[in-house]
Amino acid sequence: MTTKYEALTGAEAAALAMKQINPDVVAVYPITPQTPIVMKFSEYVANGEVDTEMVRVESEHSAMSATVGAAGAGARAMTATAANGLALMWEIVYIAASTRLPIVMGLVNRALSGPINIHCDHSDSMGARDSGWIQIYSENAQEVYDNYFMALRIAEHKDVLLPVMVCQDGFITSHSVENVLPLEDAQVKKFIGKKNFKGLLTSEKPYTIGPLDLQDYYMEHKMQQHDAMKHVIPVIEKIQKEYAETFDRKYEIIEEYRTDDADMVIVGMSSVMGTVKDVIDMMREEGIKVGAVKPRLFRPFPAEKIKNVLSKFKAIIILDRSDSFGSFPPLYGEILASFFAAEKKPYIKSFIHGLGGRDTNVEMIKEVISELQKLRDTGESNFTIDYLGVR
Amino acid sequence: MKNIFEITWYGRGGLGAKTGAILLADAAITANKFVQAFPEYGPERQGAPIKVYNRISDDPVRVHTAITNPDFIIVIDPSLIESIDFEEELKDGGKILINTDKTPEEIKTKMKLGSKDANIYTIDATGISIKFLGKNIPNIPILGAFSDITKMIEIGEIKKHLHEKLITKYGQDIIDKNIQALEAAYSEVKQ
Amino acid sequence: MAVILKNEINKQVPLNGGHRMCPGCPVPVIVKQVLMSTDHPKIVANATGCLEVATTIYPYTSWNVPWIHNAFENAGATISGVVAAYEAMKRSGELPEKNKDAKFIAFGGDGGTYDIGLQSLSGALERGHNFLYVCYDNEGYMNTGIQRSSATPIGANTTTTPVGKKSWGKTQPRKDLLSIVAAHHIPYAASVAPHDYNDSMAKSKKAIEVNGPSFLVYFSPCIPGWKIASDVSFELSKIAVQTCFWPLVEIENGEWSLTGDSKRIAEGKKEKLPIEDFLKTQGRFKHLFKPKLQEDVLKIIQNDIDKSWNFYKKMAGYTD
Amino acid sequence: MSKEIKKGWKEIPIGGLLLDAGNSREYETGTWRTFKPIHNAEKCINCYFCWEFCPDNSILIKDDKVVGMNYFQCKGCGVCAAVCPTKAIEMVKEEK
Repeated sequence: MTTKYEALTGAEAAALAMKQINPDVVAVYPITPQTPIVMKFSEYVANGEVDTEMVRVESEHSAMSATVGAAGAGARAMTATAANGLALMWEIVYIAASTRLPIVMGLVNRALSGPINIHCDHSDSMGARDSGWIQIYSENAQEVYDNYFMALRIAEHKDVLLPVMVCQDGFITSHSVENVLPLEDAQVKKFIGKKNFKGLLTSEKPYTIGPLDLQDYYMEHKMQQHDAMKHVIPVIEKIQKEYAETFDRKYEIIEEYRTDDADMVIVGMSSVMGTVKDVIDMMREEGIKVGAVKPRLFRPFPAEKIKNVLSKFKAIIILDRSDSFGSFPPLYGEILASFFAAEKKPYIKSFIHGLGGRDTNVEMIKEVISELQKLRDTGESNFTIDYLGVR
Repeated sequence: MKNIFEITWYGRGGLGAKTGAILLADAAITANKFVQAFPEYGPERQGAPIKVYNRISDDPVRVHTAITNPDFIIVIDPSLIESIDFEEELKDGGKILINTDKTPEEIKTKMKLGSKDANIYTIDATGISIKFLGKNIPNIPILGAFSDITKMIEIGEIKKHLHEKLITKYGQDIIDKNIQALEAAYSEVKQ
Repeated sequence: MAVILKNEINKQVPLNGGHRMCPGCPVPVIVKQVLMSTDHPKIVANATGCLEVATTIYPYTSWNVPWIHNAFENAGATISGVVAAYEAMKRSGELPEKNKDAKFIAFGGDGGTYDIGLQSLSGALERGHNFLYVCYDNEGYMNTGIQRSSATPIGANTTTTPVGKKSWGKTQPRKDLLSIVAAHHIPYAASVAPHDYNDSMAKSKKAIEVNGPSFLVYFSPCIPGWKIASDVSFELSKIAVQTCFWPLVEIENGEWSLTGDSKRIAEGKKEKLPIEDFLKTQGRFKHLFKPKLQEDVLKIIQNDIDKSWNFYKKMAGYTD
Repeated sequence: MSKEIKKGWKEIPIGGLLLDAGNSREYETGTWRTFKPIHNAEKCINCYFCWEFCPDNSILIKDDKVVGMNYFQCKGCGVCAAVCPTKAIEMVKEEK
């Protein structure tokens, strides 16, 4: 294994992972801040470093449509998008999942208009949370890179056969150069293996893909999707374990940070959790027993695990990078639901942060921790939702 | 986070600040450091003032926020000098490196420093660049000056990195010229 | 090239019976003409619409060829992905031998082609994928209940352009999709009428076998949408050509020509019938004749037909 | 209409995939008919126009001869009779 770090942005890490996967087909349309993935991958194609048939489509709708066509025909097919691009492909995002095509899509999280904004939040992927895709969230460029390979294995697993979104934070991760430790091409090839799903349009007998499915069978097909999602968590655990054993890189579905003796934690996803970890280290020096919990998987939601992890604490604050107007922010809402049947419930509070790329800085996280202490001690703000850093 | 060295570059869009920050990050990685390099993105086009950031540390860098109080400010385009609030921005005791043919004393009067205790350095990166490379690419001389001032990254590491980075794309001649520019800058920093 | 039906009857048809298309709908015949025009293995993508809905009601399929439906507006993009997959798998040596010679055909109605799917079609044509796109043009959104499309002819009564005290139906002429497609400078495009199976199958064969994207727009009467009897589609197809409502056009590498009866009319060997002969056959134009003859509207429609006919004649080199 | 036994979610392929090409041959659309085509072999010249234009693939051919209709699927549209040059197909009212 290489031990040499490279300076890569999250987008470059994604493109490098795609190059090493060497997919049969990539159909993609550029959108900020996903563009550097497309540009870098185009370079790989231009230089003959991949065997990929690249389809430079005329819209995201066609990107996902062509990806579905390619995957249906039996190709390892990938795409990437962000925000409004994901919104434009929305209809086909559902079709990809319900047709059970193991597509891997890079999603560079960006605020979904309007007003138009090109910076990070999770409103795009959270809107697609019920589309039937698996969603993995990455904290930094290294995680982005590693997640791609695991995502491919998860998507193509015979018990799963569902598409996967590998999410990274727009600009914050996608455009930030960080240390990334790449794997050798041969190692990647060996880990991802040969595709084990059938080419439905190259089969011995002609198949019909995507028929009209009415009242008499539609629910049976939905039940199959429902059931497939139940297999995902054990499959991910197995693949993460294999990844750790093969490459000495350990990933958990729910990552805990300094929780051993903590009585309160911050829960959140993606890049903000790096900042949270640093602030926790600072607070620890002041004797404040705070920790962090980072779900890497949002769909399927690891409800049982999250309940088990979080029920150890007296108070928890959930950081959501998107709102669900008129209801509970997504991560907060899922965690509330996970606790419904629990006997022991911590005090819980929600902060919505970082919308449209608003910098969630160290001072804000300190404020969250101070709120957390109050919550732990008094329970006063239990079940409240606030915006962090809004004027 | 205490051990992270933070840098803010001031430049103009399309004129090298971003490339400079990435080069610095690259070189720092060659020197076994952990890094970040990221621009502050807006819709601006070529020529607009921009900020680019670097973090350099011996430990993995986890924080993902903008840099508001850097240890080090690099001004790659001297025409921006009067618009930067050094007093507000710079960490106490921090350092400022300016691409100019003037001395720190000469340029200090134009800078908004207030009561800030700052160490100011200048380097004629543009002049050096034109002399050795034939065009205005001030990044390489800036890196040489940065190495000289901070001693964080040995000039030898930068040379090694430049060699690795440029050899396939540009060949030995270009590398030699870049290294000459780097070395010239290393010895021409004014304080 | 005449098609000898005796050679066709023992071949497997691409589309079985037992589908739920309306009685007398010509679309299954169109599919048959296109797919039986060549012996290559064929892969089909289908836009949402009557054909897709009625031939694949789970758990039944009428298709004897590999077939994929994705959505309404994306048959062009879907087939692009399929073609790309085949190209990649051909290179990687993964493609089964029997599929190496496969041809790719997308079917869509006028809704999925003229309107909501035009961008996807245009993208696929511009990218130059090797496939044939067939639009069965029944001149309206028939699958959703006979709403107007940009292919609906001027004067037609539809559920979104209903005839009323102040309305004589759709007031805009049909979009000239063939010219739009031709502007992509693809190697082959043509308009087809299914009654003339010799012409249809010859064009289909050329379109499928040409290297690069190709396009066919098929005249396709809709029994309920046009308010016609279930047995008249092919007779109507003939009249449509003879009135120059539906000129038979062929565009090969930028060279425009007329075929079949259209060619005969242009060359003065056959009479061009008045548009009333076409309009009178269909309930969707009934209001133009009853309760009173709307001569002014008929004049507008005839002018429109003449304009388009003159355009095609000019493009085919019959006039300057 | 034929009664089919509907399968459960564990028994059908995932993704809505249909594996049995052309199985609509088993689906009866003959019940749609109000008129029924009757083939008269004596008048028939075996031009196969009926075969070419039948939208329901319901013209039966044996040894290159039209021998009648597949009434299990024929919807009675009358196209075969309309395109027949020798009037060898007659549409009669369906009696059930």
